This record gives sequence, C-alpha cells and structure tokens, in this order.
Amino acid sequence: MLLVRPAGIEDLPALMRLAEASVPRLTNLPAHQERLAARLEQSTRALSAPIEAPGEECYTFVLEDRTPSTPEVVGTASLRACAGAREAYYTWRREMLIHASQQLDVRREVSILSLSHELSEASLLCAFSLDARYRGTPAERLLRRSRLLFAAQYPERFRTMMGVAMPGWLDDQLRSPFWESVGRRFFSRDFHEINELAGIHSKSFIAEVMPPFPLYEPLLSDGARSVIGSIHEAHHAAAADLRDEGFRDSRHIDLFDGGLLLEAPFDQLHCVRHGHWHPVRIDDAQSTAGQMPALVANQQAETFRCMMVPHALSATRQLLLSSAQAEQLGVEAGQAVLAVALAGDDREVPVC
Amino acid sequence: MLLVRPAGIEDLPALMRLAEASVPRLTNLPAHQERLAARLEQSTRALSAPIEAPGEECYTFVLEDRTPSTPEVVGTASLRACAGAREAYYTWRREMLIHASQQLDVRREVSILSLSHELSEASLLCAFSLDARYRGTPAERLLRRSRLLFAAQYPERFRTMMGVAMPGWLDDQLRSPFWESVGRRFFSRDFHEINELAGIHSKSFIAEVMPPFPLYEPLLSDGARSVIGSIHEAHHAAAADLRDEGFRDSRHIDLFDGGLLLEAPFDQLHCVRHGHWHPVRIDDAQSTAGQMPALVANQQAETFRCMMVPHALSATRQLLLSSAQAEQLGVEAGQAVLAVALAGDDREVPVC
Amino acid sequence: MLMRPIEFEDLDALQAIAVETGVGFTSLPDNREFLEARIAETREAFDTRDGDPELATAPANYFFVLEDDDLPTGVPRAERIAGCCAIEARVGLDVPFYNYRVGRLAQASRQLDLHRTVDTLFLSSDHTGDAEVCSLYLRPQWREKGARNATLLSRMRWLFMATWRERFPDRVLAEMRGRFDDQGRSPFWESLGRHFFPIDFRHADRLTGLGQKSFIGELMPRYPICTALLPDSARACIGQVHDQTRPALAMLNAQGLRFEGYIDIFDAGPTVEAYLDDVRAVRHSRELEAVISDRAESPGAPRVLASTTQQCATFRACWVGREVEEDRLILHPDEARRLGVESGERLRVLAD
Amino acid sequence: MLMRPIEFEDLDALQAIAVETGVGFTSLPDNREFLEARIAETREAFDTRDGDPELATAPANYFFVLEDDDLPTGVPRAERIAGCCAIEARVGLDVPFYNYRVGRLAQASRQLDLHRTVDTLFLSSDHTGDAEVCSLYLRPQWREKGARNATLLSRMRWLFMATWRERFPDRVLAEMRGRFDDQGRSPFWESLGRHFFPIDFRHADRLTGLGQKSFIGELMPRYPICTALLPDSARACIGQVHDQTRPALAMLNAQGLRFEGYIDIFDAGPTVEAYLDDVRAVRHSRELEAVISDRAESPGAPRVLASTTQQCATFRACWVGREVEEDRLILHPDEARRLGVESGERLRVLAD
Repeated sequence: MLLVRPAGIEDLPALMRLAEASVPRLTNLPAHQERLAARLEQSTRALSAPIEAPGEECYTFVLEDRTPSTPEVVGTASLRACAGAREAYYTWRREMLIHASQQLDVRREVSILSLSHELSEASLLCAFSLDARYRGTPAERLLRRSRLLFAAQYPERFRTMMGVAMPGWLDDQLRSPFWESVGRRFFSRDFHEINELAGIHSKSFIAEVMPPFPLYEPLLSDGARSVIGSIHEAHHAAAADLRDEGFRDSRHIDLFDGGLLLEAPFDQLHCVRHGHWHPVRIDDAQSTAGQMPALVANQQAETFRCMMVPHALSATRQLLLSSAQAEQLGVEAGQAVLAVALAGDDREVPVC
Repeated sequence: MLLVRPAGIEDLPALMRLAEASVPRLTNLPAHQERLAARLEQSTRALSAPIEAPGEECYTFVLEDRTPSTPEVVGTASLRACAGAREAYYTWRREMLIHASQQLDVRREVSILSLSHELSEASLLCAFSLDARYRGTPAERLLRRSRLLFAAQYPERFRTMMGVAMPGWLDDQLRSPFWESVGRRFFSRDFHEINELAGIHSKSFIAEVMPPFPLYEPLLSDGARSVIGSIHEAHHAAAADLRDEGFRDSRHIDLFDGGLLLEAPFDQLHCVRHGHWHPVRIDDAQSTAGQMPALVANQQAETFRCMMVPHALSATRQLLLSSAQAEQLGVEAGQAVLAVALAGDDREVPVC
Repeated sequence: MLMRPIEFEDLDALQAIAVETGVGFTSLPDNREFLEARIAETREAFDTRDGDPELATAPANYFFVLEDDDLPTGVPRAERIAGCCAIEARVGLDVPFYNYRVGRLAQASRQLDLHRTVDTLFLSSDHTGDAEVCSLYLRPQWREKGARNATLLSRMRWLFMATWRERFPDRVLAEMRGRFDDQGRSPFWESLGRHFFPIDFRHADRLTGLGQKSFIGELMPRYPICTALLPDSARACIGQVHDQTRPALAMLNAQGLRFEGYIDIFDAGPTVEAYLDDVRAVRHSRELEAVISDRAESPGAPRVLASTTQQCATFRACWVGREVEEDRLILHPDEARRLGVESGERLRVLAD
Repeated sequence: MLMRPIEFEDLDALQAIAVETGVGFTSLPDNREFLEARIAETREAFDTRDGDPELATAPANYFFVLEDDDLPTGVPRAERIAGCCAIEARVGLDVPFYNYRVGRLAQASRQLDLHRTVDTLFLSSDHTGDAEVCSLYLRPQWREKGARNATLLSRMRWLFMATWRERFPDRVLAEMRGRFDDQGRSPFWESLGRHFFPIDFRHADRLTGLGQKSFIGELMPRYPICTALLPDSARACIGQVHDQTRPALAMLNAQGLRFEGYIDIFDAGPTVEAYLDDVRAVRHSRELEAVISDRAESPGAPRVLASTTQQCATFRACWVGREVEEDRLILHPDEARRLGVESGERLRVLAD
C-alpha cells in the first residue's frame, strides 16, 4: 500500500538517498544534510502554523510503501507556497521582437531572453524524486498529484498560479550547453557549482552579476539555442503527465540550464476541476468496486494523507473505503475526503 | 427592434457621425471619411473571404434600430482579428522589479513600464461607439457582445486571446497627463495629433522614436503616475460590463494615454462558456415566455445577425422565436442558432 | 601635386575613383547621380562666405582632390586626378550617425567573490554634430615612395580646418575600416549584423554610403550586447583595423587621434577622435608670409606643407621643398602659381 | 609650506580635517579607524619600490599633506597641517566605480519628420583602472590670497605623477561636487536617487566614502534613464558643479581635464578627465639640476613649483621664489632643507 504523508525529520536519511539518486541533480533538492534538515523542520513548522497567506513555506512530502513489513520511504516531492517569497525567483522569459524596415520592406521576428521574476508570484512544484523501482508506476502519479490535493484543501496557503521547472537537456558529460554559452560567461562558475550555490545559499547573486538587458537568441551559440525550452530526457514522462494534469508550456525557461517551465492557473488543473468532496463510508466489500482509480486525501494539515484507491461511490455519492484504507488515511465514517477520479491511461493501474 | 449586422459602405455617414460623437475620440475610430470607407470595404471583403487563420481583417458591425419606420444606425463596434497582424501593436507592460540590498538589508519593489508588443497576438475589440440615447440600455450589451457571438461561430478567424483597450483618464481640457509627461517627450506632438496619426497611418514610428529601455514609474510625474491603468469616466460602465463578461485587468496600458487594457482567454468568456447551439422553432405564442434575455445569432458570415430575445426554450431545448424575430435573424425553423442567456442585472431588461 | 576643392569638371575622375575603390569605400558609391549631387553639395559648402551664421550649425561637406599638375597640359582632366579626401563638418544632422560604444559595467557579488567589469556594446549617436575626416583615396599609380602624396592628402585637412576653424565643431573623428578574413568576410558582421539585416555586408555598406541609413535604426538590435556572448572571432575584431588601413591609422594616431571605445556597427572598425584644437597639425601649424623669389632654389623634396588662407573656395595646398625662414616662406614662382598666391599673402604652413 | 606624503603621526590632523570638512567630502569620513587604515594603505603605496611589477596593475592610494613649516617648532603637529590631497592610482579595482554616462541615441522617423538625439543616462564603470585625483582640502586659515596654497595642493600631484609615471595608468580623472540648492539639497538626488535608495543623501555619500558601495550595485536603477523624463531641476544639475567647486574645476580645466559626459550617480556633478601625458603640468614640467647657493636671494613670491625625484617615500614639493636659469634651479639653503635635497640632485619643476 502506497501512501503520501508530510515528511518529518526522521525522513532525513531517506531524503539524502533520494537527493543523491536524482538524475540530473536537482537545484532544489541538494544532497546536503543540513539544508535538507532545515527544509524538513520548516515544512513541519509550516504545517502546524495557522497560515492565512502564502509566504516562505515549503511543504515537503514523502511517499511511503507500506507493503513490506517495515514501511519504506521511496519518494519525495515538495510544494513551495511562493516561488519568490524571500528573494526573487529568476527565469529567462522568451519574447519575440518585431524588427521591421520600411526602407527594405522586410519584417523580421527576433527572439530575446529577458531576465524575469514574474514567476516569483507562482507556487512551485519542486524537488520531486522517486526511487527507480517505482518510476512509471501509478506511484508516480500519486506522489506528483498529492501536492495538488493538499493545495486544494488549503487554497489560502498557495498562489493562484502553479509552476514547475523541468530540468533542461544535458550532454553525455552532464554539461549544459546553455550554461556553457550563457551562464558561465557571467557567473564564472561550473554548472554544478552554481546549481549547488543556488540550492544551498541565497540567489541574490543572480541580480548582481546578470546584465539588465535581454539577450538576443540569434547571437547565442548553436548549442545553447538548441536546448532553449528543452526537457531532460529523464523527465519527458513527467512533463507529459503534468500536461495531462493541465499544465501548459510557459514563456519561461530556467536561468541556468534553459529547461522549460510549465505553468497552470491552479483552478484549471484536473485535480481542482474534477475533485469532489465525499463523505466516507466504510464498506470492505464494495470498496474495490470502482471502475477507475482515484486519488483521495484527508482534510488534515499535519496528518495529511493521500493515497490511490478504486473510485467506488455509493448511489448517494459517498466514497466507499475499506477499513484498512480508512485507517491509513486516518479518517472515519462520515468524515469528508477529497477524491479525484483519474482517467485511465495505458499504464496498468493496480488496486492499491 | 434592435439588430446587429455587418457594416457596409452605405453605413459610412452613420459611422462618421458616431466617430465624431465619441468621448474621448477613439484612436481606432477616426472621424476620417477615407479611412472609415477603407475599413468598411475591408470588413465586407473579409466577411466574404474563406479565411482560415486570423490576419489583417477587421470586422465592423453596426447596431440598427428597426423600430422607427426607417431603420436607423445607432452604434458601431469592430473586432480586429489580430492586433498586430501588419505591424506590431505596442503597449506598456507594467512590471515590478525587486531591488534588494544585503548591505542595507532592504528590499524594494520598483515598478517599470516596458514597451511590449505581446498583445500583437490577441484579437482586439475596438471602435465601439453608441448613440447617446442608447447608452446604459440593453442595446449596449447587445452591441458589445455581438462581436463575441460572431467570433464564437468563426473561431478560426480569431486568436485565443481577446483584448480591449479602455480610454485613459483625460483632464478638463481633454489633455492626457500621461501623454504630457511621457509620450510628448518622445513624439514631439500633441496627444490628439498623435492619436490621429496612429489612427490613420502606420504606427511604425513608435518603434522608431521610443527608447528601447523600460521607464521607471517613480521617475514619472505625479500626474502621469496617477493615471497609469486608469479608465476614462465615460467608459467605467463599459469596463464593468466587460469584466462581467469575463475580461480581466491585464498588465498592459495604452502607449499614449496610459489607459488600462482588459484581456481574457476567448474560451473563458461568458458568451463562449455559456453559449449553446439550438435549433430554431417558430412559435409566436411561446417565444416571449423566456425568463431571461438571451443574445442570439445566426450562423452566417456575410449576413450575420445578432439580436436580443427572451430566452424561451422548448422542453427539448429548441429556441422559440417569433416569426418576426426569425425573419430579422434570417433563419428558418430547424436551422441552428447560437444563444447565450444573459444573467439579469440591475438594469431593466426590456422585451425586445 | 596640388590639393584643391573638387569641381564639377572632376565628375568623370570621381566616378573612376568610385569604380576603382569598389565596395569597402562606404562614402563613395559608384553612382553618377549621387556623385554629382555630392559635388554640388560640397561646392555650396566651399562657396559659403566666412561669417555666415549657418556655418556654426549646418552640416557641410568639403571634398578635395589631388591633382597632378606636372602632367602635360594635354592629359584629360579625369587622368590628372590622383586622389581625394573629404571633411564632413557635422555628421549625424541629416541622417542618424550610429556607432557601437564599448562600455564597461561593473559586476560584483560578495557571495561569488566576484568583481570585474563586463564589456557591452551600446548603440550610440554620441558623435552627432562632430566633424569627420573621410573618403581618403590615393590611386595606385601615384603611390610611389617618397612622393608623400598620402601624407599630403591626410594632413592638408588639418590646415584647412585650422584656417577655417569657425566652420568646424570642437571634436573631429575618423572611422577606420575593420578587420576582414582571408575570404574578405567580416567576422564581426557574420556573428552580429547578419542576424539582424536581411542583406549582405556589401549591400548594407553601399546603402550606408548613399546616406540611406534608415534601415539601420529600423533593424539594429536595440538592446546592448554583452561582448562575452559573441564568438571569439567577432570579439577579436572589436576596435581592430583592416591590414590595409594600418598606415592611415598610424597617420591619424600621430596627429593625436585616439580610439575612445567607439566602433563601426557593421565591421567593428575603430573610430579615432580628438578635440580639433589638440590635433598636432592644428596646434603646430602657423600662419606666415609668402615671399616669391626667382632666386629660390627650384622645388625639391617635400619639406613643408603650405596652404592658402584667403578664400575658402579657392583653397590650395601643396608641398614646398624648402624650410620656413623666420616668419616667412620663400616660394619659387612655380610654387606660387600652383598655390595661386602673390607675394605678401598669408600662408598656413606645417613643418614636418 | 611643504607638501609631503602623510605619516602616521598626522592622524590627529587628518581627523581634524575630516571633522572640518563634514559630509560633502566623500573620500574623508570622520572615522578614526578608517583614517588610520587609509594612512597605512598610503604608506604602503609610497614605500613600494620603483620597478615592482605590482605597480603597473594594483590599486594604490597616495595621500599628501601640506605642512606649514614656517610655524615655530613648538606648535603641535596637528596644528601644522594646512591641507591635504590624494591620488588614487587605479579606481574600481577593489570596489566598483560607478558613474552615469550621458549618451546620445538617435531618434529618426520619416513619418513624423523627426530626427534628433535623446540624452540618456547609462550606468557605467568605464573608468575602472583609471587614476583619480581627489581629497583636496585646504583649511580656512591658510586660504589667504597670494599664498597660492590651493594651487600647490592641486598642481604638485601632476609633478608626482610625471616623475613616477610607471605607477599610473594612461588616464586620470577628477570627480567634482554637483549642484545643490539653497537648502543644501541636491535636486538631482531628490528626483532620481531618492526613489531607489531608502537612505538620505548624506548617508549614501558617507557609505560611498567608506568604500562600502555594494548597495549601489544592488539598488541602482539598472536600465538607462532618458533625461527627458526627469524634471527640469534635475536636468539642470547634469554635469554642473557646486558653486564652491568652480575654482577647483577651473584649475583642472586649465590643466586640460575636460568633461566627457560622465557624471556622479548621486548629485550629477561632472567627472573631468584627460590622458595623463596630455595634462599641461605633465607636458610642461621638466627635470633639471638643483644648485644650492648661500647667495640666492631669500625665498620670495611663489614662482616655480619644485619637487624631488629621488625616492617616492620621501617625496617633497614646494614653491620656489625664483625663476629657472637655463637647466638649473638655484635654491636657497632654507629651500634645499625644506625639500631635503643636496646640490646636484635632480628636481622636477614647473614654471607658471
């Protein structure tokens, strides 16, 4: 049985393991003991605080496989309340300029990259890492979307816009051609070094050393241009899944590796549009009768739980759960839960 | 009986009258005989052409009051397929920069205005003018929305984003404080002169004489800053109506007078979300039985018609029209029409 | 050899030179109408009376030719003209005058332990209103060593400007041809201009020569460009001259003209510049009395550059093979005839 | 009156000057630790041996004091110091050096029949690595007319630089205090800086004096600013000096330093600059032999500025009341003692 719950400090060893296993390494999931510990503490604190507007909170969740005798943490994912709460969240915004000449009777479109912190105003899905054994299984969809179900329960804690940065293309030596042509010229650092600096420390150095003017794409190297708005191949499936969920390609790319940012108005996401409140009804016999899988989440911050169950409804739209499921979710008959039926996809959907 | 139909060259005198009566004068509805004639011809040509993608077309409609013995044109409104089809459509985009100092431990937000042609990609509602006797009556809502019903029938002719520029605040002498502080410095012309130039001629001079750098709002005069994103008082009601329809305040303001631009994804507009196709059924008796008014439009480009009728539906969701209404709309029993029920508002809704 | 203002009768010779110089000589395109207009314009400048208030503000072009008056009188005029040069009194008044200015921006980040400056190209018209020395060309058959014809062409302009000082502004510049590769291509153009101008280098150069420069303002990149993002081949061109231009540059440097960070927007060749009153030939030339004497040894090796000071329109300059004696210069009657001066007339001379 | 390098024993005097000058004298804040460090730094510079390779690249500050050696020996050292001045060998290497550059951009539109240039302020660090003459102050009691102490302070620096030429780069600049209103406010700061810096002018000025300038890079407007958008009061300050600074500016202008379009970012005061080798005092000063003679008339009115050339660390300069005779300067034994020279030693002198 797979379950998503808030991460606690006791999950630190598992998080370190997951951070080290990410390909490519994630800026926002540094394999750095103190940094991760601080994040876990911050998350726990945020969950217990009565928050009325999004701020610096970053909520970290783990996916636990409770099937083995000892439950095992096999994935993690975070949700940042506000991408630019403490300091601006910088991206490159792609824009098209029109250069027209009456004299020559021509009109040209010229692409530029402008330093932007527009996405500072969005909430950010980030730090997603899943044990290799579970990739491509429904566990992935569960872990990814559980954050959205949490946000749906506590909309006051988040922005109306959601964003997610996809890692950009790297070559065989894990070098970013975008970084080599662009970032390195300004930061005088290796890609991995700057990624670590940005992950661990403040990012204020970005505004200090970047020129305030847009860059003309045609002037960048072929290598850099070819990866603008790219997605690292290890993340193609994730991007497809996010697009299914309602995310769209944004005008923005990652400042360091040129990777694409996806965005969506929160209320346009599948989870929000198709999520419904149901009272729980315990029915061990009928709970497996759902035709489609559904994500279901309780309505508790500190003891938030999310899992995938068959979408079994009574005639009056109560959600039918087995007593084991109800126990895992920490809910009793008559309590309300949020459930989202997932459209079936080509992948096999196990009964959790 | 009020009816919206495509404008033809025979409507030129009426258009001149309406252009001269607009307060303030509208850039996109110049009281200029040749220019208006050209626009009418262009509109007629566009309606009869098999258009598959939005280009330079600008569709012009008129509102005709057929109640008097001689029908009278009492309003006009246009819909530009693509704001920046031939040349870029420039606006100021408002952005917030974050200036932070570690040394002083402060963080400041600084507003800037960037020259932008992002809205070149939108379709544009423009050139709306209504005879004073009809302002504030349902005629206004009919004329304004009829363009959207047209666009809903021919989505391939328009962009997915709709924009509309609201005239900005002017002082008692009809001077724009924004123009006096900003535009005049670059264009060396009077506001009305430049408005006329921009309405009649190409707007390519904008890129030629505007500096390519953003302007810092705090450096503008108090007068200019106070009207950034304003709406001329004669257009407050129009803005409220557009917001009801689903338009939202954009980040953009008019280049010349600082007036606010409203925008909306086309598919988020009330007319689109709540419009339905119905077959016509002629029923003189029941056609007045609708509780709410509805806009109804036929499915014809060159003989497009739109009017307001009571929203009378049969049990099987046929739209009930009187024979007079059907005749005005140019439809027969069994033909499909698009109808949008309008939520009642505080204003009295006459039975048309 | 005699320097004098160009005349209409020199049109054939001028066109022959234009053909000979080919592209690469921006200011002298092979276009008879243009050249004729150019002569008309320059004659008007020479004919403007001293003291005319226009002289202090209006643009004016002074175009000179080097005539070989040692040839037999039967040789056609077109074959007597050995070269040419010009002075533009005030650039950028009729049509914009563009350069890139290589500016430096400090980048400092305590966190990255980084402090340095980054070179940036800014589009600039800083030289608007300055004087320019230009259009210098010496035909190959007059290039024999020791004749010092090139020096005469280059240097006589300083004497002209010193004598008619009120016709010129305070600053003077010269634009030097930039670096080209073995295939005759400009690496700077290939990396930069090519992306913005839909024409080839020669075409762009030719239009500029014809004064048809509005395409530059229309199509130029309007944002500053960090040189760090340009390929090495383009960066290596910045402020560097064409091999064939080295002697001309050396002559101007010797006069005190310096590279102050302005380069050509097409080929990145340097602009060299100075305050006119600081130019060595202006500082060191002086006026003295001509004394005509039959007993003067006949003209020998070029020693002193002498020029007339009476009337702008009949200006003459040539080498005199004799040193200055106290406050007078002895002229052989042949030399006096060449310069068109009488005994006692004031000359401006520059010893080597 | 004697010019010499500052020594640690001058600390009290230096602080007295710092208190006397108050704010407005950016480079000399009233902060004992800072002043002590400043002396240590300058002593290190003076003590660096000629030929040290560091001299060609490293920053270095040469700080001089004017000592009144005519006072009785009993007068405490702090009361003998009449003024000070300094040379910064290379600005901008330790901390960024910022200026605004007033650049011109051409605006041309055929349609508007407009062609002109627009002044724009560009943030710039173009002077990084140049030398600066600065920190000149003469205490009021030594300002009597005819004593020419101010001229001594200002001019001896050129002799020092001419003699130790290899310690300095090619260009030298001086920053002049900008215009203030009757209430002691800078109209330029009120219109510009105030909007970006959350501190007052004095505070900003003081931090800059202490070399704590990172707040400038952090908070400065990063985009160029069109001067046309600034109020007249601010525009009128651009490149203009404080009334009290006129004499200092006149002295520097007389040496050939010119305003080349760079202004202070806070008060818009001009930077004046020159190539060091072009400075009149550098060009016209020369080395000659000192001859000490009892029969020399005793020192009269200041005629010739004389300075030592043997050792940087023991540099001395003073007025000598006697003209140069051929290639030697006769010194009275008192003058020789003052300069610490022996007969036959080489001096660098500058006649008026």
